[in-house]
Amino acid sequence: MTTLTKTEDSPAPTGADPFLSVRDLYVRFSTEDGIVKAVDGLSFDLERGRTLGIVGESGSGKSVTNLAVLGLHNPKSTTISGEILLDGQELTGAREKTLERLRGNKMAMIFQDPLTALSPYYTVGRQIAEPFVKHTGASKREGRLRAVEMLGKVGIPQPQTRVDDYPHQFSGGMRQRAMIAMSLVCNPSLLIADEPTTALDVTVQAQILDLLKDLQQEFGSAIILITHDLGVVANTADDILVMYAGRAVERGSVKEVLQSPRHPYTWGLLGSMPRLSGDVEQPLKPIPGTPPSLLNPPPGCPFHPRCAYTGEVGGDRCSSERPVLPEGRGGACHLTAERKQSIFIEDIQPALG
Amino acid sequence: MLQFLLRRSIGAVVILILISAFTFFLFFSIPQDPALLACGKNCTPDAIKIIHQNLGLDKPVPVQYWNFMVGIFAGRDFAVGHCSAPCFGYSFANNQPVWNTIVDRFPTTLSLTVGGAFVFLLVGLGTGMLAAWKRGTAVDKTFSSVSLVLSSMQIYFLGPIVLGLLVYSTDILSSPKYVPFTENPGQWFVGLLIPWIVLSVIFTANYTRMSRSTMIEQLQEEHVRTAKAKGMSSRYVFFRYAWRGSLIPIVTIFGMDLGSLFGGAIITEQTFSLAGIGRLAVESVIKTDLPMIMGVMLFSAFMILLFNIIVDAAYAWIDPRVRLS
Amino acid sequence: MSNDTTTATADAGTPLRDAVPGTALLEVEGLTKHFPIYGGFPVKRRVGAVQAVDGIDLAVHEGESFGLVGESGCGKSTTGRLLTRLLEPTGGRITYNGQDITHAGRKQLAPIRSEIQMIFQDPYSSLNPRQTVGSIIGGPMEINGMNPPGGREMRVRELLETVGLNPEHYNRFPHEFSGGQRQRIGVARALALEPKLIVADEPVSALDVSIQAQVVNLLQNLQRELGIAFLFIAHDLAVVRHFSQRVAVMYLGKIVEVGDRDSIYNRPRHPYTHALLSAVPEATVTAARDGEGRERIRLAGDVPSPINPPSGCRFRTRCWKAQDRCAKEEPPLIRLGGNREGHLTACHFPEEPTTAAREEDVILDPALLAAEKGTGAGSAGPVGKVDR
Amino acid sequence: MTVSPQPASVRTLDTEPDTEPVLNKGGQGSELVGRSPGQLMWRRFKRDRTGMVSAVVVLMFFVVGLLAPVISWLYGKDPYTLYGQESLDLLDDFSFPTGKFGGMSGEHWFGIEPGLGRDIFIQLVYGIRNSLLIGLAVTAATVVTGILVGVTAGYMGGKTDYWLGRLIDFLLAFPSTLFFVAFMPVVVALFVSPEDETPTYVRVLALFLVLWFLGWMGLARLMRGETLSLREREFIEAAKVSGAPPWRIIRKELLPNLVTPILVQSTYMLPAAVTAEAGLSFLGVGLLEPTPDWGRMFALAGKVYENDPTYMFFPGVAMVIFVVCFNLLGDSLRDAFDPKAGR
Amino acid sequence: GGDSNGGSKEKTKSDKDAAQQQAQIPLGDQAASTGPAVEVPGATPGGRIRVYQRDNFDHLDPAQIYVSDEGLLATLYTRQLTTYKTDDKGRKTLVGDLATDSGTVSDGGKTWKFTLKDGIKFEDGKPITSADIRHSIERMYAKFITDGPTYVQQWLSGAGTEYRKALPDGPYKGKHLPKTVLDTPDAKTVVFHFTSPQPDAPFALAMAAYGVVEKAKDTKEKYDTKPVSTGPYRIASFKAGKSMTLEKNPGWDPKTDPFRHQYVDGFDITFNHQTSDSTKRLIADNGEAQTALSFTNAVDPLQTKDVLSNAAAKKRTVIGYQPYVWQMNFNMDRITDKRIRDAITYAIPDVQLVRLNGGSYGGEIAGGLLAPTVPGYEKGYDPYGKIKKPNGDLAKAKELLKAAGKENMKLVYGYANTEVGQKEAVVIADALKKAGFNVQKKEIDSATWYSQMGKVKNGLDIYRTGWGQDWPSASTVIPPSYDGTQIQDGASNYSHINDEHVNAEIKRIGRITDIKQATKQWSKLHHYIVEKVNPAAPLFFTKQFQIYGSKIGGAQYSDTINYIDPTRLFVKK
Ligand SMILES: Nc1ncnc2c1ncn2[C@@H]1O[C@H](COP(=O)(O)OP(=O)(O)OP(=O)(O)O)[C@@H](O)[C@H]1O
Ligand SMILES: Nc1ncnc2c1ncn2[C@@H]1O[C@H](COP(=O)(O)OP(=O)(O)OP(=O)(O)O)[C@@H](O)[C@H]1O
Ligand SMILES: [Mg+2]
Ligand SMILES: [Mg+2]
Repeated sequence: MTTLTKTEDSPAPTGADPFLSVRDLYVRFSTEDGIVKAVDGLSFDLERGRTLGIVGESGSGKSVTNLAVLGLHNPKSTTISGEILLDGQELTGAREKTLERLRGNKMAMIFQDPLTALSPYYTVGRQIAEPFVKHTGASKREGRLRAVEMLGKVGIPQPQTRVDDYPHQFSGGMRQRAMIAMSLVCNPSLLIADEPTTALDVTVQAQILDLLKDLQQEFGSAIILITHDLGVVANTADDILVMYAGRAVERGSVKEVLQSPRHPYTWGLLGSMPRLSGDVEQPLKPIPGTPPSLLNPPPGCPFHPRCAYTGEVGGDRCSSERPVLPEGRGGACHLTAERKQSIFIEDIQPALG
Repeated sequence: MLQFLLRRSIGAVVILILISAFTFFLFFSIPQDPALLACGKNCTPDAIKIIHQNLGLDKPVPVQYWNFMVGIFAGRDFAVGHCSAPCFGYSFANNQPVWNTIVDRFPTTLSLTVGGAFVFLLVGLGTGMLAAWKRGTAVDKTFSSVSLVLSSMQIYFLGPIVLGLLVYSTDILSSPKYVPFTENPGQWFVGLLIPWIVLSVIFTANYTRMSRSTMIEQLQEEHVRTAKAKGMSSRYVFFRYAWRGSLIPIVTIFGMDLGSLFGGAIITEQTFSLAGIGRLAVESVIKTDLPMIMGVMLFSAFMILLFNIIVDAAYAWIDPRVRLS
Repeated sequence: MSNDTTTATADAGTPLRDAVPGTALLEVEGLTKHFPIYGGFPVKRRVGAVQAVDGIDLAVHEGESFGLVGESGCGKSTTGRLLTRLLEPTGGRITYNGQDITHAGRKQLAPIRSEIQMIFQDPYSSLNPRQTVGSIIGGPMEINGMNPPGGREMRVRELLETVGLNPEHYNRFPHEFSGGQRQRIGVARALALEPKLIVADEPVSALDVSIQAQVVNLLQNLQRELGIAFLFIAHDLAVVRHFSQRVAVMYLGKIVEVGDRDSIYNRPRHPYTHALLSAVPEATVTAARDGEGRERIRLAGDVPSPINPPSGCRFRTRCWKAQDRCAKEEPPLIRLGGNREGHLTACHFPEEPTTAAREEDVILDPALLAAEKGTGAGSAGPVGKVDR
Repeated sequence: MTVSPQPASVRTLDTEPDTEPVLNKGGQGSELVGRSPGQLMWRRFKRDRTGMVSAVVVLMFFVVGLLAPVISWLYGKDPYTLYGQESLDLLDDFSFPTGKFGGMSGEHWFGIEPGLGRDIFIQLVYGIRNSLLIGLAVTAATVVTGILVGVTAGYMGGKTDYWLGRLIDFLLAFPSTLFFVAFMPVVVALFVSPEDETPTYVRVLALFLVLWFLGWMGLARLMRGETLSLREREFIEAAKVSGAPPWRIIRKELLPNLVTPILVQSTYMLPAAVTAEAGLSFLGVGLLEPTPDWGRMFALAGKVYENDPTYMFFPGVAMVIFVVCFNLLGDSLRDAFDPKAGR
Repeated sequence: GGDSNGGSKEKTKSDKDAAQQQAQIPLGDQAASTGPAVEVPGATPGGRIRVYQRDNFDHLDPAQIYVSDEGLLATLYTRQLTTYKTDDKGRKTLVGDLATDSGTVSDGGKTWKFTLKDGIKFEDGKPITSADIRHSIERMYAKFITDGPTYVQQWLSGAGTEYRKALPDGPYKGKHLPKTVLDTPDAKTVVFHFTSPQPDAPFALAMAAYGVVEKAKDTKEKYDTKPVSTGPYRIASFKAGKSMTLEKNPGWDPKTDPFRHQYVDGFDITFNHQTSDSTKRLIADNGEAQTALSFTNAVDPLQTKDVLSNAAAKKRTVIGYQPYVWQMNFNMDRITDKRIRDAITYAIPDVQLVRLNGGSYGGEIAGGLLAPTVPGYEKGYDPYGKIKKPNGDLAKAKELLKAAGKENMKLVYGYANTEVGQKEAVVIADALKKAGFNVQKKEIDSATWYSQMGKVKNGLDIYRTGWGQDWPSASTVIPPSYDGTQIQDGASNYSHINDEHVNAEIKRIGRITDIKQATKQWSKLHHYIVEKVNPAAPLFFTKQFQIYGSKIGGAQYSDTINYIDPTRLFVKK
């Protein structure tokens, strides 16, 4: 049942291949100032019906990864290497036509800001129907009916009339619902939600997350949920991938990662989150320093300039040797597993309350 | 929508009235006596006096202005006869009713502009979009640089050269002239071909540059990316999503250009000896023919305002956000 | 200009938790702000108003941190900007230190300008990209003619150090800093005038959690060490809880509940407060997954338009307890029976003062309702309520 | 906790950086001086070859304009002497240059002018000088007015904004070319009593006034928009909260942020002003003989190109180069200021 | 010499033309006045002609016509009592047009009687009667007639504007001139009773302004845009400033007309063709330009060279003198010292002006103030050495200025703000500066140039004018230009010369009824004016150099119309 089919000692895939498999993904942008290594050797797998939460601070390469899956980067300024297998089909070098057939059909995306992500010039209904008409060859009328159906499904009241509205006539929550309807219109097997609730209020965020969960149950899609809010992941995802500076630093199931995190960055994240139930007397435990520049990431472990435990690793391993993230459950850190456990239990957990 | 149009029209009328007042009073601040124009060889003080009476110039300027305005809305009686609304009076220079002269000249300007605009809009948008589509390639660079050089040309420079090359020395095309479309569509077309070409060469470049840069801007919009993420083909995304967004700035400029061209393509008409509104304007200025200047000025301003309103209405058509707010 | 330091009244260094100090630094009564809307034909005229803030009362005491939470568009920022007099109030009274500043002009405000400062939400737009850090922080001193001993530059460097930046950054430009660092510059600017009250409008919402924690800690230290009072505006309830001793919950231009931290978070009475608290996603597996301990309330739709707010109780359109009375009568903000002193609620039918496991989930969202029904998660019940 | 101001750029994908780039570089010792956005722009601009070349060419035009008297002195000719009339064999009976290539010679580098027989080279130099000076003055005045009106409208808002907006609408409705043609004589007449000679400076002033009067609205609109959006930026509120008077806010907070669009806009406006001036001269309401004028040369060129194609060449090519380079410069500036606004 | 570059052949030809132009014109008898006109060799009927015109015809009402291009058009659609006719040898005769002959004089030259021909009709077929002639004269007294000559009116009813008082409302309110002034004893007879002897009356009545207007169709002000035709063509459509088409007038009977033809079916006139444009089109001779010409546009001075270097084009040109002398008027109220006037006269480089106007094809340096077309003109008359020293005599000018003690004196020079005007001003100012004047140039609107020059207080020192004869007699040049009793606003004594001797002579010669004798006397007076008074520096005589399309036949310069004669034109098949 677990997504992360590969265990530390058996790297070869077992049983059914994962639905989405990303291997050694590198994404680099050439810019005026130099080359941005936005994604730096990322690998993960995802099975049907599961939700993978990708967390990490701003600029850690979450969106870039997922745009790479959809093949939406500008090929002129982007270099992508590695492997992206969707249901066994290689996507990295795929022709544009192939990708067009997959996008919106087998894989779909929900963007962060539903106002700018929806075209202001066309009705919501038309925008929803478009991929349906294109991918299923349905007529315009059928497309419209489908749009009404989808709007109803995502809980827009009176979908028959609202289908002819323009996005700006919708409220923020409704727009995000429309986005969701649009992405689900072809029953995609893979749904990537890039911070679907960041722009929304807490009450609306809760609605949307519930909706996503319910729809996943209905459609059985695999979902990648990108967010920087651990709380959102905790509520929604099955597995977690923590990213830092374009790399995955930890992965595991939600329970594993939240209950016994294995990377100092994850500890930092947990420690800096204020909680409704935490002790208010206890100050928050922020991660010191600032995120690194991706133009010139720190050598070795990218987290080492901000890490409090580099001293516990012998020599300058942290700043020279890149720690590997083991397949399956684990964290990319030079600390030994025991040491990590003891630090977490002694230093970190108490502060979390 | 109706309300919007009404409100804008009222605003336009107010502006027109202000412009007319401005023009009228500014004109009268020149020490030049308009009567001299109608006076000819025996310009004795008596003759001037008679002309002043004939033209109504003996009345105080505000009264003259009032009469003028009344004439526009209600018509006016002149020695020559009744002039029904809209009456802009009679030319000082040749006693023709101003309004008729304008109505008579307008088809030339209209044909010149419509034809030219058709060419430069089509070619400009075409090349601009192609350049945006092929961004960074040789095609893009060629279009961009050629359009830059062309746009730095001036009609009065390019016009004679084109005429010399295509008409006088090689006889490929015929000399510019205006034949009404209703009279002979073929000759209408042939006669205006050169002005169209020259006019559009200069304008096209502008549109190429504009549509290219707005297209590129639009292609970076997030909703365009969404459309791609839906699996829509690049072509579809380009022509439906990006293009729609790039329309607004283009329509704005196009409206402004059309408005001012309809109000008289002065330099083009001058260069090609076409008797349109622009020539009329220059002639009447040279002759200090006040009623004609007033008429042309108001007509041109009207055209500009009309196209302003049309552009605003077009915004509503293009962008539902405008339509519904 | 009074140079009294606030530490005189509040013990320096001691946390002012749950404090209800006697002296109110800033008092607000019936504060109202309506933004007019123009339209009509043929002449444009006033056709209505956005009732962004509609009669709120609050008091901020010396040295305390007063939190203001609520959903987007409920008027939090407007309140903040009214208090700093960036906006002209439509009605009500603002008293600062006993002085009525409701309609004071720029000149009249000059002496107290330095005492009320502001920190802004967006670290990118709150710093002028064309000024150096030195002139950004030194500017307010220059405007107010402050000449600290050792010179302004000295003071700026000190302030940079205070907020945890390198004093050598004096000559740098904002674009050379990260979001968190910029926010610190904003804090230093607010501190430059040695204010007694800082209105912080979502100072950490735009920051990453890790950076957010740094800034929250910084502010907290400042509050404790310098005894500065804060009006802390945020939509993140967890952050507010962490930072503020007293909290007010706003809904559609009105304060619906106000009280000390403990009362609001542990014993909320207003249904809206309940709903808000229940919607906060918690990063604990147990809480999230097993559905234990926390109630689950899902409101339908968004906050109604402030142009045409619902009659009576403004929350009634989304409230599962709403009755006829709610539409007719506006509930006053009062202390309900069983509430602590200072805990005021505006509700005709308040909830039980507990956030522990409820008997039922409240689900008002039709889509969720449909989904729940479809997947068999709940059986049919009266609309708005689903029996568990 | 410092960020390196300018991350060293990485050339190849494989090179692992061997320096520690991010932290505490120069943390101690020498004072850290940041790069202002202006400096960054300049660095970006310097890398743009087209932009640099255009800038040099544009600069050369200015130098030529400024140094016209010096050039005239070095060249030994002045723009007013009628060389073709002084020695009658330079022009034929129809006033065309007798020599080949429009009379080009070591004596008259670009040949001599058909008609009056002046020296084309020095005419062009002075023509450029006059056109540029007028263009520059018009641009400066337009920009100042545009800023003044735009910023006032944007910053004050409310009634002021409304009425300034209506003023702009009103002026925009004026048919501009027609207005120029119609009112150049009026403006001249306003300044000169009919008994006196119209000094050239009055014509220049009139040209200036007319071009300025209908030239500033576009920039004002732009400035208004920019100001409106800047006004929403929180640093303006921050200044207000610290009690800054409006004038200070405009001067210290708004204007420095408007420099970019102003600069870019001015580079587009200057050639427009120069060509507008030339157009007016073509229509006969610009500068009069014998004041050297680029536009009039242009217009004459169009008339005599069959008999004297050389004459068209120099003013025409100079004008095309000038306008092209200015536009390219504007594009480059815009790119340097705003790297995202793609070319 | 200045014209050394010009083709000598053309020059001699135009000299001959001038000689013809200045010859005394005999008055034709009834035989000479009967139609039809002599056929033009090779002429065939049919076809239409395209006409490129620069300026609109602002007046079509004959009574308002005083300028030459409108005058030219008028020959096509209106007829007067008399007109000029040219025989095959180029000899001109004044003949009856509507009248059977050139008029019968009696009462010592005071009374002129004209009898109308039979068969003359208006456009609408109504016969032209003496009542129409009477009406045509009387309507010129009405206030709306502000342009046009006033000779006949003044001869009948008083000088200046005095005449208007005789009939303030014209004939429109039922009043008429008394029989003692203008008599129409029957439908065919018109008798003019002038207040003094007027030997030139038949010439004056040949002016287009005295064309006949049908009483029943007189629309007063509106007539100016829609006149009724009596000539071979009528106006089919007229769009002011844009186009005009002429078509055959069915009411015109060739048998009654001694000089007009009706070969082409019509003319299509378009306006707005600058001379550069019309010249280019006609040189190129493509398409419709083959059957085109311009009535009045000369060859553009900048393209004279093109025409001459193109053999085919050169064949299609005509050239002739126009009746003007361009002169630089001195404002004698302001420049009272003759030495200064002489200095200016010497300083002006005439040849440069000629060059700017198309070289020897645009003009010829003038030595005196009478044009070659005026009887009394003397070839080679050159008191100031302008022909000998065409580039001016700066030394002499400086010397004279020094003698007058006015070195560096301020000189306000008014010039017409046209393209050529600006260039001429540059040349003149340059020369005058070199001669030691402080020249203040003042550009003046060219459309109202003469009206502004006509003001007594025009504020200028020197300004260029050209006065053309109204008919070939010095009496239409010297009195209007140099009569000191006529100094008032609007009068044509632009120099404000007020010399007693001149005034007296003008009065004396004006009374001489023998035209030949008068011519001699005018010539003498001309010498006196130029040499003793010098009110204006002679600049140059203008020539009209025109080009026409290759399929146009019958193009011939007319020295009465001063352009190509439009009535002779036909389209070659
Ligand atoms: N087209 C691009 N060209 C150059 N750099 C880019 C481009 N797109 C992204 N980047 C850079 O890549 C890095 C990763 O960006 P990404 O958008 O994936 O971050 P993220 O984790 O999604 O952050 P956020 O939480 O803010 O959305 C950033 O440093 C960003 O600046
Ligand atoms: N200048 C203004 N003119 C008109 N309406 C305004 C103005 N400023 C704010 N409003 C309206 O007032 C209401 C309250 O706005 P406010 O910014 O105070 O909300 P908020 O609680 O701060 O929201 P957020 O969490 O999104 O910042 C909103 O509906 C907003 O649209
Ligand atoms: Mg992202
Ligand atoms: Mg806010």
